[in-house]
Amino acid sequence: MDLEGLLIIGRNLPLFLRATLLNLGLLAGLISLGFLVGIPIALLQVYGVRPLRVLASAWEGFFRGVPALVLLFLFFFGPAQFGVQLSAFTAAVLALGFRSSGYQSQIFRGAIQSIPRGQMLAARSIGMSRLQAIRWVILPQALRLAIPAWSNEFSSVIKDTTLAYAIGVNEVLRHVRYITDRYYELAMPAYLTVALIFLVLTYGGNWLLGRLERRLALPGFQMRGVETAH
Amino acid sequence: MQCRIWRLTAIVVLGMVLTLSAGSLQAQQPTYKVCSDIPWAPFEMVTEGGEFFGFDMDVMRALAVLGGYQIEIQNMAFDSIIPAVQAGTCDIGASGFTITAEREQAVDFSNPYWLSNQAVLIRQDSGWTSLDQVFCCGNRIGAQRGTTGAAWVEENLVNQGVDVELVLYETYPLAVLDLVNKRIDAVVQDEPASQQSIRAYPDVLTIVGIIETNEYFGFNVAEGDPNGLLPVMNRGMTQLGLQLDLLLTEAGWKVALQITPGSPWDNLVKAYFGADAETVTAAWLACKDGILNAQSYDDIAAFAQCMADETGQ
Amino acid sequence: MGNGYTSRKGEVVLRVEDLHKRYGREEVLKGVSFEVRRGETKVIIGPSGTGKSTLLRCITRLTEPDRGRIWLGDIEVTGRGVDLNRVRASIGFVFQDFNLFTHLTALDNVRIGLLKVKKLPKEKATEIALKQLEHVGLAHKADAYPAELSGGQQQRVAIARALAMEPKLILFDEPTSALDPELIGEVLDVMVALAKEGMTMVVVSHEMGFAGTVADEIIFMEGGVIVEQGPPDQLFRQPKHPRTAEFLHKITALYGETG
Amino acid sequence: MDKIEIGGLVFDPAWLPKLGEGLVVTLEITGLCIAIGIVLGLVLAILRVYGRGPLYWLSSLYVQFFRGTPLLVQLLMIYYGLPSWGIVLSPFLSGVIALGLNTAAYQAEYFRGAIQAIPRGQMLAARSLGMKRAQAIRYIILPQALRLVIPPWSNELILMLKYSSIVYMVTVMDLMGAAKTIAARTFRYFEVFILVALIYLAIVFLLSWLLRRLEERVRVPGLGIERGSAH
Repeated sequence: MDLEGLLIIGRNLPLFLRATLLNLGLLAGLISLGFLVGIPIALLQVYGVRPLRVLASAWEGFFRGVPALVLLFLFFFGPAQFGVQLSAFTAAVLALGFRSSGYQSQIFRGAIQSIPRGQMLAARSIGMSRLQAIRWVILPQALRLAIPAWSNEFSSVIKDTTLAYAIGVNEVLRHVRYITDRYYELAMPAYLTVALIFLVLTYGGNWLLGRLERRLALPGFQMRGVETAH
Repeated sequence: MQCRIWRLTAIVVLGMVLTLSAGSLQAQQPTYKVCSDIPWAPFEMVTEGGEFFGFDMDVMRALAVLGGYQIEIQNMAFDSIIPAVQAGTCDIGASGFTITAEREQAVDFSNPYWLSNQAVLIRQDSGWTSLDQVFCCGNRIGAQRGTTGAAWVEENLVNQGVDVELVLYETYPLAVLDLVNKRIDAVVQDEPASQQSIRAYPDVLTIVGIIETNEYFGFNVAEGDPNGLLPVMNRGMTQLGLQLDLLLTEAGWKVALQITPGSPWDNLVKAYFGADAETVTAAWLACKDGILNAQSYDDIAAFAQCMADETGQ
Repeated sequence: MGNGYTSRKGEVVLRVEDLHKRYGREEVLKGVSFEVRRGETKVIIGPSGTGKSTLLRCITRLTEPDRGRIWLGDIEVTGRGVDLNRVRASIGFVFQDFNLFTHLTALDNVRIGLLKVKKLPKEKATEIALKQLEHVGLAHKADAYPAELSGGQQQRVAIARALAMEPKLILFDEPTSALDPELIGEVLDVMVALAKEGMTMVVVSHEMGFAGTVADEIIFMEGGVIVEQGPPDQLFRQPKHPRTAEFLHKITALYGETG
Repeated sequence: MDKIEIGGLVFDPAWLPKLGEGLVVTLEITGLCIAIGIVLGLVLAILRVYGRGPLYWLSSLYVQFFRGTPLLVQLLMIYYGLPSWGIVLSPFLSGVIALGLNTAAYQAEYFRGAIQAIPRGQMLAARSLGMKRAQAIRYIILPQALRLVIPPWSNELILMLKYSSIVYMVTVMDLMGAAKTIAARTFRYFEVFILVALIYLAIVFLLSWLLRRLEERVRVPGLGIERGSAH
């Protein structure tokens, strides 16, 4: 790559970053959705009655067993066939968000199950209802325990936002195409730039989560990492 | 301390609500979503600043002015557009769509606005001079998934036992790039786009032959035209200078596209199909205020004139 | 047989000269020298953290000494170009925490060194391994994995593993201190038997009873130096150094009567 | 053959041969990339645990890069980026290499974790028998680490099976490519992708089951593979 190529990439950097904002918006949407759905799924799996437990496990099994791309296409094209309109962005939030809920529920389930049984017993013994015990004793501990594994999930889904490219969300990879269409020889530097942006996002995000973990840390309280996807 | 983690949860939820509700701001004039797979010069193009233009896009803008509605251009994968139009996610599909029987079953088309054939692009260094040399010998032929080019190769070559391999791309520019990179031996693509590809790689690519498919391009909307857009668009196209004639030929009735000389349509065609991408881009950047702020036919005409002048046509 | 049978002593098998080792700012060994003769059993005692384990590891250079020289017979272990792996193969090492290879059965644990280091054919290696397992009374556990053995059994397999290599001497690093009290006996029995058979041994241990009955000589180490050494009778009954006396007093209070 | 209609959804048996061919390609790519991943991942892990100086830094840099950037970007880089440096790889090979290089970085971390989970005493004991460092790694550390690594590794294999679907973007006719091609012709997107989802699910469950059996077969008492978290 010559100087001119470097200049072109430099000129496009602000646009790359702007397009990356869409990836970040997608990330915010999908990880929140995954969180909001993942927690109840995890609770149902641990505390639910049998039919609910089976249902929750089926949910997790489906969304973890199907490739993200298939989910994206299902959510983008599927509702259309039933007359429901979803923008590509919303479809991506739903598809990747539900997928993440599968992974997040696994993380939270592991965390909940690693809380010693005595905690529940003690909470019940002072007269808390089951729900109260979960709300005030189990979850506050489990969520803290889950942070490291959750950071893994975070760095995994932030990279997977690029998959939304496949259903035409105008995220950063689609923007690269604008450049390569014009300057085909700049494909490598353009993709490397995107790679760099993601390196910063992934490791920056992990660093922030590490700080969060330390801020929320309680004495004598650590989690042996729960493995998750990437 | 107990509260902190819940407050965080609340923030996360709020973030999500904001994300999902963003972009649902309303406008007074009806706004229709125009979906297109960008870039595919010269029909769909994009400036370095990320602004969409190209023949289809400017025609769409002009038709909106004439029809009294707003448009919002949505860039998406080509093969997603028709399903999106079906679903109502997009109101108009404008991406160099050939009107085919298969597509007619899924969506409704406007009047045809362009007559195209398929061109067979090859590298100059292959030294081929006829289509027979291209369509044989296990050669790899590239085309975009879901296009008439791809369908033609499949039906007329692959299914007929001709020894070629069809390689499907998500978008034509990438197929052309792979032709340049020597991963494939030919690309079957609509003629105007192929001309544009040659302008981009004048020393590398050439057109070895034209397959007369006589395809008509049309804009499409959901079946039954729920917004009543088709008559508005058809009327607008006539206003811009495109007339349709029915001709009786040996093969039967045939639609002929007649362009009024000097009309905005004429000028746009000259500008977009007569110059290379770089010149067109520069011209559009010079003229763009004309179309982006257009209020009337005259504004559109002025813009089209500007494009023709700037591209030196 | 027992202590005092000096007639058994042969030529010098191991000689350690002025060994120094420092971890960061802390000097763990401050010039340690001693000799071990063929057939001799030396027991090293002393408070924890005085470099006893480090000393053993330095002998086979599992830990690299900073200064000093070590001879195994007429091979200088600390010399240039010495084949360390051959040296190690000829010095048995028994660890405090056994370090049996978790993924291998008892038999395979004993056999693997014969196969991979000595490159013996499989039948020969199996024969030796089984013999050594029998030697420590565990032939019937040949197919058990370490996790299926008690601590005492694990340590006996570890001893068999060391023996199988036909070592010139065996170094024992607190071989019983990770064991439950009721399991210590079986390991000590094996070690006593070994000593009687004339195996050359250097043992770091807190087992004063064992030291008293088996050792030809006891070395008392403290603060990275050898404070005093001598036959058990002399060291236990008339220690020359007040620190030795003090240590023996404490350890007696803790573990009961010494030999 | 007749089309099958279920609750308003129309499935065409004629799709199946094409999807079947695609599935074979998907399995080939997954298998090959996992193989690359094991070999390269092991080397990287050993370098990261036992390596010094530039070898350590390079292997770490590799792992950080491939774990920190999207797989799709890596694939596009190899397919569309490398030609500008004069390297033109076939679509299939690009897919295998991109997925292989990526999974190698993740597998390296699993292997590294497993190697480091083996108590130091194992190495010490092996060396005390006179084994060379390489011998100790080969005969003592790796056999244990490889068993420890099976659960995360199973996860990785299944992830790769699913992620392999991105290769359709570089013209490979895998299961996904076949599905997209059929859908683009028939506009039966939902039906095609439901079918494809079920195929992937079936393979995923089959693979999980096989891997669990493998895990039980090579299980050694006391080598901690009681899974902490199911997958």
